[in-house]
Amino acid sequence: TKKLINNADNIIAEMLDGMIKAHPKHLRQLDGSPRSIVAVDGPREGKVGIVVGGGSGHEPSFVGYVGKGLADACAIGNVFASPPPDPIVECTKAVSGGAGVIYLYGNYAGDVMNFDMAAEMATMEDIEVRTVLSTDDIASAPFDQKEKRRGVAGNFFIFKIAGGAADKMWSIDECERVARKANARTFTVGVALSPCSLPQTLRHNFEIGAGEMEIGMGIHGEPGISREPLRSADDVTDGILERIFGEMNAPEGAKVAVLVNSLGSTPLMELYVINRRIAERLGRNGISVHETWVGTYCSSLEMAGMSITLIHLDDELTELLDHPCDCAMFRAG
Amino acid sequence: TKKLINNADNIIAEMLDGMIKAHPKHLRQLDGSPRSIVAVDGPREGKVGIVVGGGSGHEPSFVGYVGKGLADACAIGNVFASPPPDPIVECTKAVSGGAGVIYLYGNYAGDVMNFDMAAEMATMEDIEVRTVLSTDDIASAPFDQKEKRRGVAGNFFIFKIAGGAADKMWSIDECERVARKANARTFTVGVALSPCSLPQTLRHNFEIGAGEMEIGMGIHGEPGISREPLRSADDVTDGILERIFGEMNAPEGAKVAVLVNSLGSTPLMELYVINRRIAERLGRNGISVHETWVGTYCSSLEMAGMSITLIHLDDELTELLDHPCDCAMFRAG
Amino acid sequence: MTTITSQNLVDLFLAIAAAIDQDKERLSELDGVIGDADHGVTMNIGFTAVKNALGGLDTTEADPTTVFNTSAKSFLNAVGASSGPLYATAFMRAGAAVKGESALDRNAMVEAFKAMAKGIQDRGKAERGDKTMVDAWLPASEAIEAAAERDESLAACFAAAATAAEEGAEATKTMQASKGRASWLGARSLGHMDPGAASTALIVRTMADVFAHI
Amino acid sequence: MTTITSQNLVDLFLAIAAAIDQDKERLSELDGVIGDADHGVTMNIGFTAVKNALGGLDTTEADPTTVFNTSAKSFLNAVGASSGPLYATAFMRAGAAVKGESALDRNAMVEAFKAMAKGIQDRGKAERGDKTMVDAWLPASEAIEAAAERDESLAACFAAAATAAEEGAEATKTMQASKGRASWLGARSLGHMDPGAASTALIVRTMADVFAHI
Ligand SMILES: Nc1ncnc2c1ncn2[C@@H]1O[C@H](COP(=O)(O)OP(=O)(O)O)[C@@H](O)[C@H]1O
Ligand SMILES: Nc1ncnc2c1ncn2[C@@H]1O[C@H](COP(=O)(O)OP(=O)(O)O)[C@@H](O)[C@H]1O
Ligand SMILES: [Mg+2]
Ligand SMILES: [Mg+2]
Ligand SMILES: [Mg+2]
Ligand SMILES: [Mg+2]
Repeated sequence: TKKLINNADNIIAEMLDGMIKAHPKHLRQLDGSPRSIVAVDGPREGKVGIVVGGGSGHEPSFVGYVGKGLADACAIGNVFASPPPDPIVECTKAVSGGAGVIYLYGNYAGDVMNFDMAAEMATMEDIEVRTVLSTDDIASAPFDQKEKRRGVAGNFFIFKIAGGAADKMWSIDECERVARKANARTFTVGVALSPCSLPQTLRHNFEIGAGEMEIGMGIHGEPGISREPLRSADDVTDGILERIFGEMNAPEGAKVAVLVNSLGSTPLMELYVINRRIAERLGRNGISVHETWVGTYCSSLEMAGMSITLIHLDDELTELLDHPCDCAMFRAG
Repeated sequence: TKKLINNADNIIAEMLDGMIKAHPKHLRQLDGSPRSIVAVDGPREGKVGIVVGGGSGHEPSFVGYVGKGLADACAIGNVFASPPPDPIVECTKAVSGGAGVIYLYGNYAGDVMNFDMAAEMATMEDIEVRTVLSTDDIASAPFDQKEKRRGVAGNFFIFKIAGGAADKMWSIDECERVARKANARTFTVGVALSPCSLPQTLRHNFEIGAGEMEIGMGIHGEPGISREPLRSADDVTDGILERIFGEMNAPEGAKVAVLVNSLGSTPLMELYVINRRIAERLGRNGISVHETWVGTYCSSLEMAGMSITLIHLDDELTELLDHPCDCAMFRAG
Repeated sequence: MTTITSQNLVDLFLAIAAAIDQDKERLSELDGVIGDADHGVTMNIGFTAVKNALGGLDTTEADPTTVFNTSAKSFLNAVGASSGPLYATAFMRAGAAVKGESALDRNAMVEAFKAMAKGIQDRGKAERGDKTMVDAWLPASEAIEAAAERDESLAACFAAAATAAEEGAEATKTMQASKGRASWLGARSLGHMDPGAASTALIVRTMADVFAHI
Repeated sequence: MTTITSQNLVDLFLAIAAAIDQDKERLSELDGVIGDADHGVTMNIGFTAVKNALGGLDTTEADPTTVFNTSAKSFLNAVGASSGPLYATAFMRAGAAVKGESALDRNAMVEAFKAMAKGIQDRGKAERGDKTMVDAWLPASEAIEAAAERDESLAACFAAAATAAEEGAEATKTMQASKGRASWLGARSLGHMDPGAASTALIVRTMADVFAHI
C-alpha cells in the first residue's frame, strides 16, 4: 500500500516534529526526551498530573488530548507499540505538581509492562503514581473478565473526565475514583471493513474478504468476535447497540454521551448515517443523549471501520465531561 | 468497495438526520427544505448572510463550517453534485438579515449554474446576493486563467475570513472585498494516491497504479496535471511548495497560514510528516507561520492523498482568520 | 400526420428514464475518465424523479407544457449538479415553446426539441468544441431543423437528430478544449467521449425510437 | 572448556540481530494472524538498536554484565511494546547473574540463559499455556538445565535449548488460552504459532549456532 512517508525508521520523530511545529501553542517536546510531549499550558503546582500514552498510529489519540483541561503529557510509542519506560518517566516528572500523577491508558500487555516499570521508577523519585487502565472494548473479553478487556475509543470519555477532575484541582483519590467510574460506565464495540498497513512493512496487517466485516476487531487489527458478511449500516449499528445495551444497564430516563469513531478511512458521511440510527434507538429506549461526538478520535492508521462508544452518565460525570478543554486536536466547553 | 450504508438513494437524507441529531446546538434543518442547513446561532438582523454549499462527500466541508463566526447556512447537494437552486434560495431567505447575502463556493460548472439560478430567484425576493467563487486549486488551470480554477481545501481560509468579516458586521461590500482578497492569496495543490467510490456505484472512481500518484487531482477525482511515480513525503511536499511559491510571491518576512488536508484516508501521521517539511521550507525562505491546521477539512470520501494550502496573510486577513468561530465540526479563536 | 399527446410525452420520458437506468454504469465510467464518475448516477436520479413526478400527473388534464415543466422541476430538484440546470432549462424552454397547445404536431415537436438545445446552450454558455453535451445537442438541433425543412416525417426528423447527436458525441473524443482544465490535461483528455454528450446521444436516440412507433 | 568473552557475547547479539532482520517479515505475518502484525518490526528495531549500542562498546574494557546491560537498555528504549520490557528484563537478569565475571564458562552461560527465561516470566507474568514466548523460553530453560546437569558441552547445552524452544513454539499452535481475548476468539486462535514464541525459537537456535562454532 501507498503512503506519503520518508524513511519509515524516522517516521515517529518526523511526525512529532511536524506536530510541534503545527501546534507550538499547545505542545512541547521535553529536552532530551523527544517522545515525551507535554502541554504548554497544563501542568501546575498542586494539580494532579495526567499522563497518557500508547502506541502511535492511533492519531489523534493519544497526543491530541494533551492540553489544558485534559491530559498534561503523552508518552509516544512506535507504531502500535507501547512507549518504553523512559519517556513515561520523563512525562511524569514534567507534570508532577506535588499532588501525584495518574497514568491513564488502554489495557494492553505491552503498555502495562512499560507503564508499570515507569511507575516504579517515578516512585523512586518520590512521585506518587496511580494507574487506571481503560477497558471499554466489550469485544475483547467476556463480561466476567472485564479487567482483561482492551481500551479503545472510550479512552476519549475516560481521559476527558479524569482530565476535567484534575483541572478542577481535585485530589488524586477523587481523580482516580472518577476515572474508574468513567471506565466502568463506558462501552465500545467496533467493526473493521478493511486493513491498514504499517509504515515499516507496507503490507496489509490482516486479510478480509470483499463482502466481509470483522466484529469487535481491536484497534491494531487484532481479531475480534466474529467475521460476518457485511450488512447495512442500520443492521451493524443495531448489533453493536444490542451488545452495549446488554452491559450498560441504563434505565429509561438515563443519560448518555455518544462517540461515533472512524478507524481511519471510513468517512464522516457513514458515521453520520450510523449516528442517525443510534439516536433513533436511544430515543426509542427513552435514553437521552447529552452530547455526541462524530469523527476520528482513535484510529488505526487508514483502517476502514468504526466504533460506537456510549458512556452512561450521572451528574458528576456530566459535569466533568462538560468541563472545558483546549487541546491541539480537540477543544470543548 | 465496502461501505457502512443503507440504501444509497437515501444516504444524504440519513447523513443529515444523523448530523442534526449529533449537533442540535449548532445546526438545524429548514422546515420543508431538509437540504438547507442553517446555523442555530448565526444569522441576525443587519448582518451579511454567508451561504456556502456544494456536493456532499467532502465532509466536513461544507456543512461543518456552519456556525457563529463562519457560515450561516449550507445548501447540500448529492454526492459530488451541486445542490439545486431551491435549497440555496431557502438558505438565502433564512439567513438574510437585510444587509445582503454572499454566496461562497468552489468554482465548478454545476455549482455556478445552480447558485446563479438561486441568486436570480433571491433577487426577485429583494435580497441582494453577491457571489465569490473560490479558485485556489493551482493544478486546475494555468495562472493566466485563474478564474477557471477549481475551489478546493482553500475554501477553509476563504470562508473563515469572509465569515469573520460578516460576524463583525462589516458591510456586504467589505465582506465581498475580503473574500476576494482571501481567494486571490490562497493557493492549493493536492496529490491523490488511491480512489474513492460513490455510494451508488461502489466502484473506484478512477484507477491508479500501485506505485503511482496523481499530482493536482481534483477533489472528485478529476484528472490533475500529471501522473507520476510515488515519491517520498519530502519530495512530494517540495514539488507542491515549488508550485505554490511560484505563484504566491511572498517576500522574506511574509506571514502565511498553513492547511495540510487529508483527502480522506491519509492519516494524521503522514500529514504531520508533511507539515514538518512545510515548516522547514517556509523557515528557510524566511516566511513565518501564523497558524497551522492539520487534518481532514475537505475530503473526497475515502480517497487517499492530501493537499497543501497556503494563504499569504496581511494584517487584515490575519485579524479575520483569528476571529472566533463555533461550528459543529470546527472551532477556533 | 402524427400528433403527440401529453400521454405520448409522458411515455417518452419513461422510455428515456428506462434507457438511462440501463446505461448508467457506462455513463459513470465515461465520467470517471475526465470528470467525477457520477454522470450516470446523476442522470438516473434525475430521470427517476421525473418518472415519479409524471406518475402523479393526470394526462387527460395536463397539457404538454405541464408535462415539460413537471419534468423540469422534478429533475432539477432531485439532481442539482451540472445536468440539473441544463436539463431543467431544456425542458422548461420546450414547455414554453409549445405553450397553449393541447397536442403537438411535427412542427411543434421540432420546435420543442430545438428549444431544448438552445436552453442547454444558454444555461451552460458552452461553445461548440468545449467537449460538453452541447457538442451533441447542437448538431442534433441543426439536423432536426434541416429535416423538418425538407418536410420529412416526425420519425425521420428525430432519426436524423439521433444520428447527428451520436456523431456529435463521437466527435467529442477528438476534442481537447483549449480552456480551463483541458489546458493542463493536454493530450490526456483526447480519445475519451464526453459523458454528457454520450447521454445526449442516448436520449435523442430513445426519442427517435419512441417516435418511430407512434 | 570454552569460555565466552565479552567479544563473544557481542558477536552473539550481532548474530541474533542478523537472524531477526532476515526473518522479520515472517514474524510480522505471524503476529498479523493473532496480534497486531508488528512483532518482526519491533524485534528488528530492538536488535538494530542493540547492534548499534554494542558497536560503541570497547570489549577489551566492558565485562559481560556491561554487554548484557547495554543490550537491555538499548533494546528497551528503542522498542517499548511487549517485547521491550520482556527482553530488557531478560538481558538485565542475565547481566546480574554473571556480575563480576570477566568471562563466562559453561555454567555461567547456562545460568545467564536461565536468568533470561526467568526474567521474561517475572516481567510478563504469563503462565505456561498462555500462548506467549514463555511457552518457548521455559522449555528451553528446563532443557538447558537438564543438559548442564548431564554435564554436556556448552554447544550441546544450547543445542538442547534450541530444540526445546522450537518444540515449545510449535506447541503454541495447539494452544487456545482460556483467558482474555482467546475466550472470544475460541477456535480461531488455534492452529497459529505465537509470534513471540517463534522469535524465541529463532534467537535460541542462533545462540546454539554461534556456540557450536566457539
Ligand atoms: N457549461 C456546460 N454546458 C453544457 N454542458 C456542460 C457544462 N458543464 C458541464 N456540462 C456537461 O455536464 C456533464 C457532466 O454532468 P454530471 O456528471 O451529471 O455533472 P457534474 O459535472 O456536476 O458531475 C459533462 O460531461 C458535460 O457534458
Ligand atoms: N505477558 C506476556 N508475557 C510473555 N510474553 C508476552 C506477554 N505479552 C505478550 N507477550 C509476547 O509478546 C509477543 C508480541 O510482541 P510484540 O508484537 O513485539 O509486541 P506487541 O504485543 O506490543 O505488539 C506475543 O507474541 C507474546 O509472545
Ligand atoms: Mg504492537
Ligand atoms: Mg458531480
Ligand atoms: Mg460528473
Ligand atoms: Mg505485536
